Amino acid sequence: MSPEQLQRQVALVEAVLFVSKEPVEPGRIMEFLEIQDIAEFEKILEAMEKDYLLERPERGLQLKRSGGGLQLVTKPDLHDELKRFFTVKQSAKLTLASLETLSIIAYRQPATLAEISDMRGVNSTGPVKNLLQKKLIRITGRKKVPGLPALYATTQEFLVYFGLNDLSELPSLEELTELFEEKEQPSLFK
Amino acid sequence: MSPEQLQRQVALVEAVLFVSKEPVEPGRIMEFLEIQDIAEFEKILEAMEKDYLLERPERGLQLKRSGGGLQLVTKPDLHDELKRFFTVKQSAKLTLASLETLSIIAYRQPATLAEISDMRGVNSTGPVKNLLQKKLIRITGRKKVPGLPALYATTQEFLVYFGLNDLSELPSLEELTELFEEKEQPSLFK
Amino acid sequence: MQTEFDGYQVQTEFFAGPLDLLLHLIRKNKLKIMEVRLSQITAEYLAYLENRRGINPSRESEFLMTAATLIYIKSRSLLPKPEIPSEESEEKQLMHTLIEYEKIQKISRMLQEMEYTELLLWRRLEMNENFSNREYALKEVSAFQLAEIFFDIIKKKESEQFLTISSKNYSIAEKKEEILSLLAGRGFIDFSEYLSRLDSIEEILVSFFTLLEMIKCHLLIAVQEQLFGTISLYPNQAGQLDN
Repeated sequence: MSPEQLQRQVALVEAVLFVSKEPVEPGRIMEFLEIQDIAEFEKILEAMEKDYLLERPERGLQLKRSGGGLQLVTKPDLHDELKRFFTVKQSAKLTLASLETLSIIAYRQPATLAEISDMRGVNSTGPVKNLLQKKLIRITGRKKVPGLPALYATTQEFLVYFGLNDLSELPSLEELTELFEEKEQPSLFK
Repeated sequence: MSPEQLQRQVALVEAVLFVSKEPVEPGRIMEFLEIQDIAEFEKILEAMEKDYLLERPERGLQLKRSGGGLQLVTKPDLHDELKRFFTVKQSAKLTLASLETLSIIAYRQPATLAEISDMRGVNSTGPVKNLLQKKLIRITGRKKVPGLPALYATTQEFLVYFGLNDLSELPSLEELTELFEEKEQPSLFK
Repeated sequence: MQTEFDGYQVQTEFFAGPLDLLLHLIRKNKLKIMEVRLSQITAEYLAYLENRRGINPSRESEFLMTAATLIYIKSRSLLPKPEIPSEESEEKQLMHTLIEYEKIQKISRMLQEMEYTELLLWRRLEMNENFSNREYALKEVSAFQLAEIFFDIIKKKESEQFLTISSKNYSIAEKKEEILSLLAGRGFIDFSEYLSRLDSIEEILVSFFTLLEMIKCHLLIAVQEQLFGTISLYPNQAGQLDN
C-alpha cells in the first residue's frame, strides 16, 4: 500500500465512523475497503490511533475498539469541559415536546396535565414544568374533578413572544386545515 | 495563546462539533472557550481548516460554516464511497417544482401562495406543502389583504440545506441579471 | 428516424427550427406570441413522440416546460387581466413575465447546484433521526408553527381511530396486471388522475402500493412533470411494453 493509498483508507474509515451512529464491525469496513488481509487493516487502524493520540494533541477525537466494533468518540480528558458545554441552560430554546405542550395549552386552555398527556400520548410533566419556568404558562385554577388538578393557561409573556395582541389572533384550525388538506386544483395541462 | 493552548482549543471545538447534532453558533463556542476576541476565535477555526484540508489528506472530515453555525461534515470527494457503504440515501433531492417555488420565496419573502402561483403560472399548493413538510419554509404571518392569506418565508433549515450563512449570501437580483446578460444563452432551459 | 440526440424541430408556416430557439425569439421580441400556433406545435410534437420508440424523460419534460411557458404566455395574452396597470402594454407585460420566469429558472438552477454540493457532505446519522430532540430558538417559532404543531397532534389522534384497513377485494397481483395493460394501451399513466378515478379508499391504497412496488422493481419510472407537480409513470424500458 502506498502512503497515498494508506491516507485515503484512513480518511474513509474516519468518515464512515463519523457518519455511523453505532459502532461498526471491522469486517464490514474491510469488505468496504476491499482488504482481505487483517494485518493490512490493522495498519490502517494503527495509523489512525497514532495520529489521534500521540501525534495530534489538537484532535478532539479518538478511535475506540469495543466488543461491538469500531467507533469514534471524544478524548476522555475533554469530558469535563464537554459536560459544561452541553448542560448550558439555553433559556430561549424550547424542545419539540415543550412546543407540543404549549400548543395544546394555547388551543385548549385551561387544560390539566392529564388532558395534555392524553393528547400527546406521553406523560408531559417535564415540558409543563419547563414552560412554567419560562413563564410561558401559568396555573389559573383547579378543575372541579377528583384530585382537583391544576389548570394551565398561557401568559402575557406567551402573547409577547408570539407577537399576538390576544389569543383570538392565533391562527384558526380551519385555516390550517384548508392549507394542509386542500385538494389541488385541476392543473392547466389535463 | 501558546501553541499548547491553541491545540487544546482546537481539540475542544472538534469534540463539541462532533457531539452536537446541529450546527453550533460560533457565539456559543466563544463563550464556552472564554474567548472575547473574534480574531482569536478565527485563528482556532483557521488552524482546524488548514489541518483538515491542506495538511492532512488522511482526514475524512472538514469544518463547514453554514446556517449561522459550525458543523463537522465529511469531505466531498468521499461521497461516492460513502454512498456505497451506507445504503440509506442522505436525503431526497428537491423537484424542480419545489426548487422554483423555493426560489420565489427566497427572493420575495414573505410571499403568499397566490403570488407564488402567479409567478410560476401554475397552482403551487403541492410544492408549498412539500416545502413546509421539509421545514425549508414556514408561515410567518398573514398578509393584510382580503382573505388574510398566509405569508411564507425561508427557515434556518433552508440555510443549512443550501450551505448558506444567511440570506444575504444569495446573489442579489441585480447580480443575477448581470450574470444572465454576460452569459447570454440561446435557451431558457439549457 | 432521428438519432437519440436530435432535438425536436418545430415546423410551422412562419417558423422552422428547434423549440428553444422559438422561445428565444419570442423572448427577444422578434416573434409575436399571438402568431404562434401552440395547438399545432403541441399536436405535432405529440405525433412525433408517438413515432418514437421509448421515452426520454428529461427531454420530454424539457419540452413540457417550454410548451407550458408558451401556453402560459399565450393564455395571458388572450385572457383579459383585471389588475394590469394601464400604462403597461400587453406585450411589455408578457415580456416582463417571461423575464421574471427566466430569473426563477436561473435561481432554481443555482439552488440545485448548491443542493448538489451540499449533498456531497455527510452529516452524522443521528442528526436526521433524533430530529425531535432539536431545540427551537423561541424567536424562530411563529404562532403559525405553534398552530401547525397542534394541528399535527389532532390529526395523529384522529388517525388512530382509522388504522384498520382490510383489503380483501383487491390484490396487488391483479392490480399489477391492470396497470400493465393500461400502460400498454396509453404509454403512460398520470398518477393523480389514475388514483382519483378509483372507487374506494381501499382500492386506492392497494393501487398505490402496487405502483410503489412496480417502481421499486424498476418496472416503472415516475417522472414529475415539473411545472404541474403531477407525476407520470412510464414503462422503464423502451419497447418492453410495446403494443
